[in-house]
Amino acid sequence: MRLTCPLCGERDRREFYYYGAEDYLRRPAEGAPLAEWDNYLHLRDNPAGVTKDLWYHEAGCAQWLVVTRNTVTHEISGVELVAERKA
Amino acid sequence: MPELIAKSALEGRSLTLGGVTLAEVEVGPITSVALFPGGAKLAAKGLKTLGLAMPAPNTFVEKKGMRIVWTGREQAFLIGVAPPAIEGVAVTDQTDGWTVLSLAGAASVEVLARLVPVDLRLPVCPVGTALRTQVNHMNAVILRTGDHAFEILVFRSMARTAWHELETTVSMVAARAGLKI
Amino acid sequence: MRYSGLRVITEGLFGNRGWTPAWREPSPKAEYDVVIIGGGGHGLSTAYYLAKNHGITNVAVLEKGYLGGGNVGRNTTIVRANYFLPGNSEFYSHSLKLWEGLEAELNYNVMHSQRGLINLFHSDGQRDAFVRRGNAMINQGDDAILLDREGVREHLPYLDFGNTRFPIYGGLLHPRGGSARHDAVAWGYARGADRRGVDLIQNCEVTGIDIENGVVKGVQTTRGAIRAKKVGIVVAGRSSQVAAMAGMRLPIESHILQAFVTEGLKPVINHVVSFGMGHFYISQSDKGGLVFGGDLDFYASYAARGNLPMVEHVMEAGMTLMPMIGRAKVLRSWGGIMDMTPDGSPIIDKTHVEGLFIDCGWNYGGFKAVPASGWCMAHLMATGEPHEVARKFRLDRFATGHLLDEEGTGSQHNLH
Amino acid sequence: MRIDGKGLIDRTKPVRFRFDGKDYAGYKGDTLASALLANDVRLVGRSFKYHRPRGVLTAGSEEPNALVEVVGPTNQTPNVRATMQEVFEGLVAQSQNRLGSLRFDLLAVNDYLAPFLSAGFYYKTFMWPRVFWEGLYEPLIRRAAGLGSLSGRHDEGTYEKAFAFCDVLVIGSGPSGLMAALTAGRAGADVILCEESHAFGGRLLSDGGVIGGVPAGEWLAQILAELEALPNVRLMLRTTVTGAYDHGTYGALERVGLHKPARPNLPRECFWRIVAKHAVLAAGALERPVAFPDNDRPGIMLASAVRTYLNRYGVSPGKRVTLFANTDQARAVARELMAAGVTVAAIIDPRPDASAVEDCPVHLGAEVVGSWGRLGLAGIQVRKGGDVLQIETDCLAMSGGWNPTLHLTCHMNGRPRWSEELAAFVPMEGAVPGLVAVGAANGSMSTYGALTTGHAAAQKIVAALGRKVQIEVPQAEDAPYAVRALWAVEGKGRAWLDFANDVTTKDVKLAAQEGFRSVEHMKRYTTQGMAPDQGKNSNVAALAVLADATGRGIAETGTTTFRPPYTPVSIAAMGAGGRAEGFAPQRFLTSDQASRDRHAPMIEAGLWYRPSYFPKPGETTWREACDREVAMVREAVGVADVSTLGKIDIQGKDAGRFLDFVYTNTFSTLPVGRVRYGLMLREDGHVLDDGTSARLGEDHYLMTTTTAAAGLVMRHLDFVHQAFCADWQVRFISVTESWAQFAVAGPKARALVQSFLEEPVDLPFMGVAPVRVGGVEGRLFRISFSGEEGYELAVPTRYGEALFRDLVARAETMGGGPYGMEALNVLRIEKGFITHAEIHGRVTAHDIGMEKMVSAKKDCIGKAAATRPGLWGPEREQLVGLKAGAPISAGAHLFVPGTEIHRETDQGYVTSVCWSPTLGAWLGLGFLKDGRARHGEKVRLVDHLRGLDVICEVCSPVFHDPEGEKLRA
Repeated sequence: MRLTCPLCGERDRREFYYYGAEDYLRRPAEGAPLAEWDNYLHLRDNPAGVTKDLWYHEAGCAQWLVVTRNTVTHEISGVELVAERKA
Repeated sequence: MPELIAKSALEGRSLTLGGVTLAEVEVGPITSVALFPGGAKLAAKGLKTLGLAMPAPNTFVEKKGMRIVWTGREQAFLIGVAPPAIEGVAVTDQTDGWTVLSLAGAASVEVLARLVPVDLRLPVCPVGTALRTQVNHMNAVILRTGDHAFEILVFRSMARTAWHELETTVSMVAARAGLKI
Repeated sequence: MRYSGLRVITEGLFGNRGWTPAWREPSPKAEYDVVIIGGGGHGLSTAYYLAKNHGITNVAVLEKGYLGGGNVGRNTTIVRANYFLPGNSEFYSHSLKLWEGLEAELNYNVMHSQRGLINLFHSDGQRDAFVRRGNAMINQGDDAILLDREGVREHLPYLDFGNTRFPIYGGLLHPRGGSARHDAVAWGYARGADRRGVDLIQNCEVTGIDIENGVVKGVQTTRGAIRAKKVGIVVAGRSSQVAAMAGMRLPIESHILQAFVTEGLKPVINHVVSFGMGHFYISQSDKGGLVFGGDLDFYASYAARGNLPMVEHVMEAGMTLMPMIGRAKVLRSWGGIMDMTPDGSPIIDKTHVEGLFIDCGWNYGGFKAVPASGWCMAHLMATGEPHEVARKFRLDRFATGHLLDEEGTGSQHNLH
Repeated sequence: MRIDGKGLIDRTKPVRFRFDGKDYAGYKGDTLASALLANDVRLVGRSFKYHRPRGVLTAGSEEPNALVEVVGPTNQTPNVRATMQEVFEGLVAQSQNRLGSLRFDLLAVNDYLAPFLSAGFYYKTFMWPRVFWEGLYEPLIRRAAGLGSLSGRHDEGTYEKAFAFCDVLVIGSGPSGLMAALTAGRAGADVILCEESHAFGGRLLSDGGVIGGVPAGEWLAQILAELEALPNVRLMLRTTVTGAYDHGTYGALERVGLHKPARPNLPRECFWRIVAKHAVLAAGALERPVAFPDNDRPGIMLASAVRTYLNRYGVSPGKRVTLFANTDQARAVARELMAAGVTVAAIIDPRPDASAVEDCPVHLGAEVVGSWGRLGLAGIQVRKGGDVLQIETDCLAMSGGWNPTLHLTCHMNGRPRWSEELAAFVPMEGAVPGLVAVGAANGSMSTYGALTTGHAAAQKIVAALGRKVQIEVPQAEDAPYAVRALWAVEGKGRAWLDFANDVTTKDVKLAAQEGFRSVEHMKRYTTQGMAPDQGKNSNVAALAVLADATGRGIAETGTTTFRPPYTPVSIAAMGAGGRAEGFAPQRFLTSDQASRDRHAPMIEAGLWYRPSYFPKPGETTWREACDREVAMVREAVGVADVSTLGKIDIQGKDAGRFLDFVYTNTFSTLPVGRVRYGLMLREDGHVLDDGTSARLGEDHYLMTTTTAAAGLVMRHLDFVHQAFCADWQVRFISVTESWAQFAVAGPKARALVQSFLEEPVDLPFMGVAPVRVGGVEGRLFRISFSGEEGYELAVPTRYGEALFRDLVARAETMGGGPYGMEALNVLRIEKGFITHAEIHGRVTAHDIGMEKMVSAKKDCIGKAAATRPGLWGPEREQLVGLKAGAPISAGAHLFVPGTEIHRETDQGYVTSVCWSPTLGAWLGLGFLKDGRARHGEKVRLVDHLRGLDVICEVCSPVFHDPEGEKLRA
């Protein structure tokens, strides 16, 4: 499996760490009800198809990436830096 | 209090086998220069005093024995020179954090191809390439310094493992070369 | 038809012509008391115990492919009861007891073999954690024995005790742990359920769940609508998709777990062995193949196949722990789709829809749970109350913080 | 027998080898199979279940029968295909899976019990009495099952792994592969051509023919010479592409040294990870056996294999050969045998309308319905019309048509498509992105078809790469491939489908009869296709028999899928480098040698090696050394290397704000020159890590993490920064490796430290200052993990060893010395400091009594989720101290004295214990339900595993100097 890091280029999957769905980027505001935190931390769409998830180029540039990826075919259609993502 | 004696991780070890030379080398100071948001202009000014600029991703630039090596987003290692006064950046000394190994010789690409999961073909990875990647299970910064020459930065505490793995690989590649004869 | 050694001999003498189908191939009826979605191990055992324990036999199991085609047919067949958190302990303990009588219960040889499971540890800290676990197992009424390095050597003389990266300090032996023949478990429950009147309907995919005013009414399938008073979702690997048909978003992320089997070899590994530092575990099947695996591939996937980095990691772990297996050749690798929950423990619970129940989130521990999962799911569906050994497997425990996190790795689905 | 004048073996290089204790001669270029056949050895193995005598069936890696053990000087390799193992001087091999000799295998009795050992019989029996399963039946089954043996000794062989990258990976070097490689190579693309065998050419080596007007061999030599000369083409011999993975990654196994006697450092095998933009599957096709009764005797082989042995190895597997085949192509072998002077007794062709014109008897519309011969074929029964003929023959060449070698196209879950025309499955286009099948692998069965499809596919790839090439496809044989499906021949007796797993047509029919009608059920019930050949020889025929038995077509019945690897790959090759210490990097402290010089046992801690204790002469147990080191710290001074702790340098105007966000407590208010203990939570509210952070300057902090969590914390900080505050003025970088840091603790710590400083510094407790030590810029922290007055002195790593040696030497003059991990642990338990034994991932700030450290004034990671009701209240187990007069243990559980011991009465557990020489008692840290409210109570500590049952007193976890007077002294 190969991922194209926007900075380092195409790299082997072994250089990356996987976190989970991009839901983790939408941190509830301070004081949000616990149900929102449950949504944020635990509940997932978990689609069999295109999803966006978070990878960390741990053995590379140490950037977190949002990867648009198909969970059935593993096709990757986009990779974006978390730090420079468009909202 | 006597002067403290400095010691490198591998005490300057070197090895030549099968047309490849592996050696621990001394590269002088290593300084991390990381831009703060909006700091690019100030940083450029500071680096200019050395005649250097922030390098493009995956590259390093060498000038008068100094190198500036891309190591991450808006981050570089300044190698071989004390850092100048520079604003707009976080400056962190990294000199002691790394052991630098030089690998040179005709079979050097073959050796690295056994440990590094990155395409090292010359057109893809020309001289002047800086890779943040791994040497087997260790994080590393790899500089392509020549068609058949590399410098490899690994964490100092792992220098012995890096040496061991490179040495083993060099000997396997040499044994294969013997097979062909 | 009752199976026995005598039967095998008499049938053998007459050309094996007398064997009858292990189960019927019925067409779906228009209505059932209970519909179980999913003909895997858990779905089949749920149906079996609904019939056996609760006398509910007007039941259909709907399977989109073939019976036992999910994770029950693609796992590394380990059976154990070595959990330490209350909530898990009693459940897996109950499951192991069911395993111990399963052949007689099902009149089917599932080849459950209690050859002993050894979890190796490699530091004082790991030893203490395993001692805590072992004591919990004994407190629960199960068995555990602490082995020192020499004790491990007696059982597993082939490990690398000299030159390994992580020295072997000792192991926790679970004598009643072992393995079983995975397909046979599915087939045994299927045959047992069928004999009690349950309709096992293969090639029947559920495409919708009918809900009216918060009450379940039945399901839509590729073979037509089927009405049901109660519906159980038992589709580990596809839980999120099926639950979404009822408007639910589950605390689950699907991940691949690869496993490997080698060519057949004469007996060389007689236990189930688990490496504490490298996510590597291994046993040898009765056919002689070394069956082993490691960690998840770690990225969410429904592809049922893995990639090389984890393959290599598992092989490297094998080589550092027991280099005598180096010349065994991997014959086949495969991947199962795991329902990973944020605490690594499963869910057997009611849902917000009346009459709709869910059994999911088995992470990669579902195989050994097959008997108790069916037992408890059947109890829940029949009585409306959770079974006492499964009462902590609540769907809302993540929201409330009543977690069952054996690994202690927190709310990241792929870390359990 | 060897045939003069034929074959590509090197007759000038004879090779001696040994099989089952007997010496034989072969030639360089022979495989073990060809050399044995040349020596008229037909019996080479025993079957899996019935222990039937078996001989060579094929000439390739798909061989199901001729599996042997190769015995090396130090170890043996089981299940080696004799058809792939090249002979070399001194090769020793032996047959396997037998009880007794190969000729008199006692387990052959199983063959007589066959009626009772039909598919799935074991599910129906061995159930009574229950204890007999594990005691008797299973051990018997296990001993009888399996194939070859591992020695049980460590594999000390050399193995390697490597990466390769290319534009085009060509898999197979037959005509289609060569043409593809040549086309792409001439166009200038980077090409890797992998060939599984020990010579390039594929079927050209066996079938000969004419290409472009010259003999195929000549054409092959020309093409190879050109490819070898192209710098952009890499030829990889003895390399099997074993798996197709995501995004153009392929696994491949190269047999580097298996054809030679072992040499130092020479890898036996290399496992390649090849990344290719495009791949061409030119793996050819595999011939199929026909299932007729007793079709498994030694001497019955695939027709293509007979042809390979004849033309490539100069061997005729028999003296009186018969052919049973349903294609015109298969006739060639009979003609070539006759041309070589071998008698062909008969051709049996089931097609009534095929040609009868050959130089030997031809039986059209006929089928082989049986065979005889005890340990090898002696004759066959042929049914023709209503008659049954008996034909004496010692080698039957059979062919039931061909299956494209499409396995790799299935590795990403793609299912092949059934072709009625070819009576075979063909690859589904696009099943593996970037991989295209050509030649016979895609159903183009003629040589010309192979050349043109190989060329066309490569042309497309060349264009996609933006290159151009003009190349002419040479003329070659282009006969149409006419096949009429022939899967099984009805007759009396068992007809084998899966030779390797002993699955017959009866087993498949029985499966269907018992309701195992899905192809997956059939496979799993009969074990068809699960043997070492992965069903290469049997899948399609078994499927056809199942389709027939269930009244469905083959297309409707579907197929099982092929999974990686294509051919079995050794664990050692894929795990190369993992052996021994290679599994994970080793991290060494600068004090490592100095500690070893003092005979300190080194223990592994988060990849680092740290000294356990420093034994003194006369000390016989670790406890003696540990007790002494503890007392030394409490009474004088101790020195310990603490460089393993993670150190993160954090800078920027928002550095304090950032720390406030990741720690529960506040750091933005910390004065410059001061240090503060910080608690870090995961976002789910549980403790992630703890440590101290120092404020070195207005915008400059240094964070410390625990050794184990250093990487985890870095990743966490990167996430929080990049995800939530990328625009803040903050940057951080690990400096763990940059500093060697030593703890100096004890009443004389100050004196020791000051004696090292060029200028004295008066540091308050939790202070930090830059210092100069021995001519070097360093840092001094006044922090303590022991409860004594403590300092940590840090210098750039290169000076670490020197400073450690000097500190220890001077400490010793003050009645102190070095202390190791054991003493460090005792000291911290006495003081109630926690480690990851306590913060094990399931505890909250509340559980460890630090809820007050969660600032109410600000948000921080984990704050919200920690308020979930399940994470609060008296039901939670809380950190307590435990004191006992007798030995206690970590991992023990806690109970109320007088209650029964079981899960429901369990009150908690112990995480850390020590004998405290300071307090003269056994101390423990643990978690107890509502523990903080229970100080002063007695609890019963039970450790079943270690046989401990001790009453302890519950107390505060801080045993030593609870007021902290010593720290602040």
